Amino acid sequence: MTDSIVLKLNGLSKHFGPVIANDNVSLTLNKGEVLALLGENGAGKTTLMNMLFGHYLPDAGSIEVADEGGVLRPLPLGHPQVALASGVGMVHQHFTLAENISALDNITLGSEPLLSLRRNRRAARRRIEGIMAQSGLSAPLDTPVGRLSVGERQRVEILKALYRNARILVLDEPTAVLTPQEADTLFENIRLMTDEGLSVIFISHKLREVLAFSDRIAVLRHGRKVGEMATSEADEKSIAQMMVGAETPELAGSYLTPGDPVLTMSGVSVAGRSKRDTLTAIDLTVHAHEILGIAGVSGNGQSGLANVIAGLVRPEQGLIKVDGVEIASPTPAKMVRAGVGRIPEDRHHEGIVGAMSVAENMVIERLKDPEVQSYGLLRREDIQDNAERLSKAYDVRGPGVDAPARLLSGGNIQKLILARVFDLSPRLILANQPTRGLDMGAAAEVGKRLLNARARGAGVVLISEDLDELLSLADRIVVIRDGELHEAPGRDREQIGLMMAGEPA
Amino acid sequence: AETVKVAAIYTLPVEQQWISRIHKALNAAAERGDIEYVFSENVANTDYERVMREYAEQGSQLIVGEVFGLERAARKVAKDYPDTAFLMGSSFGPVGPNFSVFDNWIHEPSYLTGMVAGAATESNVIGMVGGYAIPEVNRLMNAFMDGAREVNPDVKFLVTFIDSWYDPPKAKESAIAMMDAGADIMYAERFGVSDAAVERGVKAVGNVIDTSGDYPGTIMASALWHMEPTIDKAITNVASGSFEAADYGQYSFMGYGGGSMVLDEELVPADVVEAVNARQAEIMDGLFRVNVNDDRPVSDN
Amino acid sequence: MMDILNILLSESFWAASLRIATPLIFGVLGALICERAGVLNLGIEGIFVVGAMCGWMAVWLGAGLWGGVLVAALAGAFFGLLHAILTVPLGLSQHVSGLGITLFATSVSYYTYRTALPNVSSPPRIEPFQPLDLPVLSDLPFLGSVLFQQTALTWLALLLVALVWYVLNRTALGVAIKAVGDNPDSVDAQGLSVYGLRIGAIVVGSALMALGGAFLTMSAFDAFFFGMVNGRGWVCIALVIFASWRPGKALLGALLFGAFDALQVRLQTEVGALVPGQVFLMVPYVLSIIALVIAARSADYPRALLTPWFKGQR
Amino acid sequence: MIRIELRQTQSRAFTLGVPILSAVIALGFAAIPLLAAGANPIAAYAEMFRGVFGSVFAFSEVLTRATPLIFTGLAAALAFRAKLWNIGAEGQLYLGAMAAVAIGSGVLDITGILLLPLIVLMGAAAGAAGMVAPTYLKTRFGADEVVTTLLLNFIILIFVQMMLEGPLQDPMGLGWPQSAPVLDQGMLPPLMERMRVHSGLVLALILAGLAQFMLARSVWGFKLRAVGENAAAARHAGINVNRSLFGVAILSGGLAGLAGVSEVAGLKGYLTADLSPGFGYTGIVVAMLAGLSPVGVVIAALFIASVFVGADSMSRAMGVSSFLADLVVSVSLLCVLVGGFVARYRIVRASTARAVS
Ligand SMILES: Nc1ncnc2c1ncn2[C@@H]1O[C@H](COP(=O)(O)OP(=O)(O)OP(=O)(O)O)[C@@H](O)[C@H]1O
Ligand SMILES: Nc1ncnc2c1ncn2[C@@H]1O[C@H](COP(=O)(O)OP(=O)(O)OP(=O)(O)O)[C@@H](O)[C@H]1O
Ligand SMILES: [Mg+2]
Ligand SMILES: [Mg+2]
Repeated sequence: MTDSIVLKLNGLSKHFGPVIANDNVSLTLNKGEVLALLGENGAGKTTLMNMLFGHYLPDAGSIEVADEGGVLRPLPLGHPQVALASGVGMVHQHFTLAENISALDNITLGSEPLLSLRRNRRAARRRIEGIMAQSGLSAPLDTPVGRLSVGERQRVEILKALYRNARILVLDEPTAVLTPQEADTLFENIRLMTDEGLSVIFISHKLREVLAFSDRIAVLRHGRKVGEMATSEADEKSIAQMMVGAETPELAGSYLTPGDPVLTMSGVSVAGRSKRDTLTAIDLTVHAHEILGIAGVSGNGQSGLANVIAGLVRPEQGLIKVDGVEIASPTPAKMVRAGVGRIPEDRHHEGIVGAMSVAENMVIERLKDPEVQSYGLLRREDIQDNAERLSKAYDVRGPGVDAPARLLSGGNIQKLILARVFDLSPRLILANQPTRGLDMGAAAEVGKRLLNARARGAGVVLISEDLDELLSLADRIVVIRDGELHEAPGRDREQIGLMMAGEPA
Repeated sequence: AETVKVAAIYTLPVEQQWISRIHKALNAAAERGDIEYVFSENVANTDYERVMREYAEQGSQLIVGEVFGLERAARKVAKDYPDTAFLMGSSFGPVGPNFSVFDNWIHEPSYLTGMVAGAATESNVIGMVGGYAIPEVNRLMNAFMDGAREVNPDVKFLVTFIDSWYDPPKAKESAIAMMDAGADIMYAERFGVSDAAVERGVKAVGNVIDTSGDYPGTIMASALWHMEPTIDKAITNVASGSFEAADYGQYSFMGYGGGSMVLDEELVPADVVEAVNARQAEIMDGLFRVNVNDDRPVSDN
Repeated sequence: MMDILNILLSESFWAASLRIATPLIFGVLGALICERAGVLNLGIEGIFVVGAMCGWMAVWLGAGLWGGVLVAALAGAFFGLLHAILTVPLGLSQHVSGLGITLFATSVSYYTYRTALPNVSSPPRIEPFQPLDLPVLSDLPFLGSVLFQQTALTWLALLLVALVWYVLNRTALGVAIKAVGDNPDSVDAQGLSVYGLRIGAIVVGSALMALGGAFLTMSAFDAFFFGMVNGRGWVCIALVIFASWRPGKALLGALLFGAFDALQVRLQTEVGALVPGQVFLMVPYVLSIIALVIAARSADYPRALLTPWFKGQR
Repeated sequence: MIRIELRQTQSRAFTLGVPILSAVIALGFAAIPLLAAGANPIAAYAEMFRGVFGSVFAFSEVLTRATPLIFTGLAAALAFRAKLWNIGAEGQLYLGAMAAVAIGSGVLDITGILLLPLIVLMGAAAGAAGMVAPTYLKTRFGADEVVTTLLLNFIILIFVQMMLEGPLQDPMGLGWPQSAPVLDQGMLPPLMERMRVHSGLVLALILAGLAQFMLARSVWGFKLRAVGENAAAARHAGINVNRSLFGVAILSGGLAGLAGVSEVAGLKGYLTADLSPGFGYTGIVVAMLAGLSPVGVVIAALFIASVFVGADSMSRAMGVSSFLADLVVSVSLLCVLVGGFVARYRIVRASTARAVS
């Protein structure tokens, strides 16, 4: 069997300042195999892969990669171009695409001699088209990448790796931004390629796809490898246990009678700049004690809906009432005052001011509050106390409330936002992709908080691309498509999926 | 006699025409051994007062410079250092006991070069490119225009100010524009004008310094400024302890040798040379007074 | 009104516009290359001065005109390299470094000039570039005098517009430069060196800027003066944005600017008495702002402009 | 392979030592031009020191030169905090100066005590007005303020020249492009007999302290920081981003306008087109050296001013070209810039060979 090993990581360690991101991790990958790499947020998965690809230099350890003849050879560390040349391709957790050039240019970037006065774009295009046909992954080649959808960008990322003749493909959370359907297609295509001899390591927090598509599972915890098993022998429970070292709670919202409407939107229209933020005459009611799930393929108007409820966008037409009171020309501040808590989709970009302290981020929505300021001056002690209290209550862990918020991990940033939102006891909560990119423990925490708020009497608008999440949390589901809302007839996975895709229910 | 310690403070580099004349006279005095000469060039107006005080503190006996941008402050400094002699280019009058002024009063030779230009133009259009429309510049331009009109009543003038003391490429562009508009003689108040004249094969008239060596065959005549009479007079006064607040402007007049006119006899017809020389003699003898007019000159349309 | 029309129809007006535009073309191309790679180069004003001084000085010392051009470019490249080291691997503030380079380059030039020529009373002159008098072409009715009476440096500038356009849009290097200015990670992930691309772009861009300065002392004029650059570098920074970082539009912008300047000079003699001359001087700047406002809607910034990038860091 | 890492800890000595060391290294570099001109560097440095600390007069001159730099430095620092790249302090300075002479030269019939406050207020207002259009164009049309403010500098300077040859020209000025002088009761009182340092410095220091306090302690400062660090998040959180931008724009422009007031009503007495040798641009450098901290601006302004005044006086004492002063300032600036980097980061040498073995 040894001759089929294509990759060996030997005792890799890496620290960032005091953080030990990887501690003596060893791993092997076989030819044609799909290895799933699992672990909580911050377990060190990305770091490990970045060392393989040469972005990071390990503190200790070595890497061996099989050459075309299958002979393992040591990989010089710290040079992405060497990794690429040795057949290692990586699809990063965050897109590494230049948006001002075409997909074709992104794919061929770095593969041609820089100082040549001519390019052979025709040959490149033919090769890419070949790869697209073979892998089933396709994307428009001539449009600037900035205008592609996330799904298309994800495929361009993979095409980039394949174009460089990757024999080992690393996919870091490739499906985090894809719909279930897109994810399934992606994995089917990957399967096609592994049959041709490609070996794949993929990182994911979605256990369903891990169980469905991987051959083998390796689990990291706190930078160490804590287990490895064949997927056929694994189940959700055992994996989860291995990842967090404890059992995760089951989520179950008992039925509650819906109360009065807390949000009413009637005939709301927004002419957005793209399909993502366009809404056409939307009618929507959310009641107290109710979680309304918004399902849909990404880019069908979710952003538009979220922006309107968050107060970021003023609708051209229509009426919005919160708790029965009409909100004329809404702004974020008005919405907060009306009792709307907002959990933004992009927590780094819209949720926090990374350079400001955790404590400051916790009061950023209530600067008029007499507990926060008097005579225009900040009450620093009260702000501090508030932060200590919320950190404890919501288990926000990090280097302290005075540290810049950007130092928190993704999960803890989300907890900070939850604390800020829930502490104001909002009447309505807008939760836009609240668990995206979170590990299971953190995701369960978010779900629990939403259910608690519902129990308390709040209404919740939950926008998610994860149908499983919607099905487990929402009392009622509507589907958004092309900026219009369609009531889902029942809670049937298949049927909702079809509605999302635009077929008559 | 003892050497006099002289410091000069210029707001522009010493290549600038106007300043170069002072610099030259002081260098000459230093070479003769009459003075010990130090200078600071390109001193911003903001810093000028500090530099004056520094030199005064360091024991300079005579401080030479130009205070057009800071008349008030300069007089204040002079008051604080009554034992130091100040000789400053200025539009205003002297202040006792120690603040004297000078200026480039070369309207007389300018008048004469105007006569040369007026006689030479065939298109009857003369172009004039100036820096800023300030009295010192206007005065010379007006005298030049008067001179030209004396010999050629039909002559018209095109006037532009480039709003900079120092932008030869821009002055050159302005000159080219004027020649496009028909000027066949250029009054070169700024660097750059003569270059345009050379390019177009047109004649030019110089101002303050003699550039005929740089543009052979182009400069017909130049009105020259000589600071030597002014500087030498001041040095003598300081050395003898008789320096007083006075207006040294007259030492720039032709009569004192502070102004002169040169012309290129190969480019100027003999009859014109004769007429100019006659006029020059009258000026020297005090029989002819060139009008002093500080108003901004404008183009004839 | 007739006057303006006459002016606009005259060959010499267009020739002057192109002549005035030439240093701007060099400068705006240089700034464009730097910014395409993601680095703002406010050193441009000083690099103009260095180019003007070094190019002229080299010729004056006997290097020959093209030797002077080469020296100017090298001097510009040197100061570009300095800016590149400070802003790329060290990631220091591009604003401060740029303004620092401007101050440094300017004062080094002036100091060197003055120390080398302590006692000149008028600036020494060189034999500058002469208009290229091409046999038949120069006699063409209109284009003849507009285009074919320019010096070789103006031709070089026009050639460079085409070259820069070609490189940016038709070569792998150009794609990489555009990519590194948009998202350095995209380049890094494909095995190219972010530092290498950026440093290279700044060095080359700065060399071009220096040529803009050299044009002033070796073609527009024949001597070096203090303060002769007079804000031309800053104008290029504005023109880059006007041009939306495209060489074609950069040429257009520079020409427009040159045309206004040329028009201003011509109108002033006519109506100088009625309207203060300064009104004309303001026009190109005001128009640049208006053009910017119109262009701003579509202006797509190099997204990574001003943001330093460190290898192996989040 | 060499990599750059943020320092985790920083000793106090290190924080203080690095800037000093940078300045010393800068002086080392400055020896090159000195030697090139045939001067003795050691003697030169002694002269430079004397030029700064050698006498009360010398130091008062440093303070005089630092005063406008504190104003323009604050103008840049506040605006940059909000990521409003105001490069136009130079123009706003002239607007302030124009307002000061327009009001202060006796056009308005105002009694003594009121004149000075009015000059200060109107100067600030004029500077602030200079930021309104760029900010409007930015928030409304997305027009880049770096360019608009930069271009406005040129426009304003030309406008100043026009005014100085027109309505603002001193009728007694014999046609020179200069304004009538500010009345005596409109002048900022000097702080010391026979020295130029004036009470504009006090105003600058008070404003720096106030800015520091407000940034850290006020809701206004909170909003400003939030907008600057992440405008999208600030907007999402209910902060009116445009209003914050306008607020800081007006403050920034006003501070730059005060630089003009202070130069005209504190120092020169009237306006000419060469009032400022680039104080607006130097202010940007000051602000960045100060890490955009208002108190830091005071220190950075004093640093730049002393290097300039010291080097300028040294160039005279040594008989080398006075362009040396700018040269020394620029070299110091670059060295301190790099020094600041060394203080924040460390350069790590990681050997690839070891890792492979
Ligand atoms: N460049 C870096 N600088 C400093 N710390 C880093 C860096 N990269 C990673 N870390 C830290 O190393 C640890 C591991 O991070 P890593 O990104 O590998 O986690 P992960 O398992 O990929 O998490 P996630 O599921 O959230 O993507 C974290 O604590 C992270 O904060
Ligand atoms: N034959 C080709 N070879 C390489 N790239 C091409 C080719 N054809 C089109 N492109 C791509 O098309 C894009 C747009 O080209 P276009 O000619 O419109 O240039 P542009 O961006 O408009 O620049 P400019 O404004 O300077 O003309 C370029 O980025 C280039 O990558
Ligand atoms: Mg990760
Ligand atoms: Mg095009």
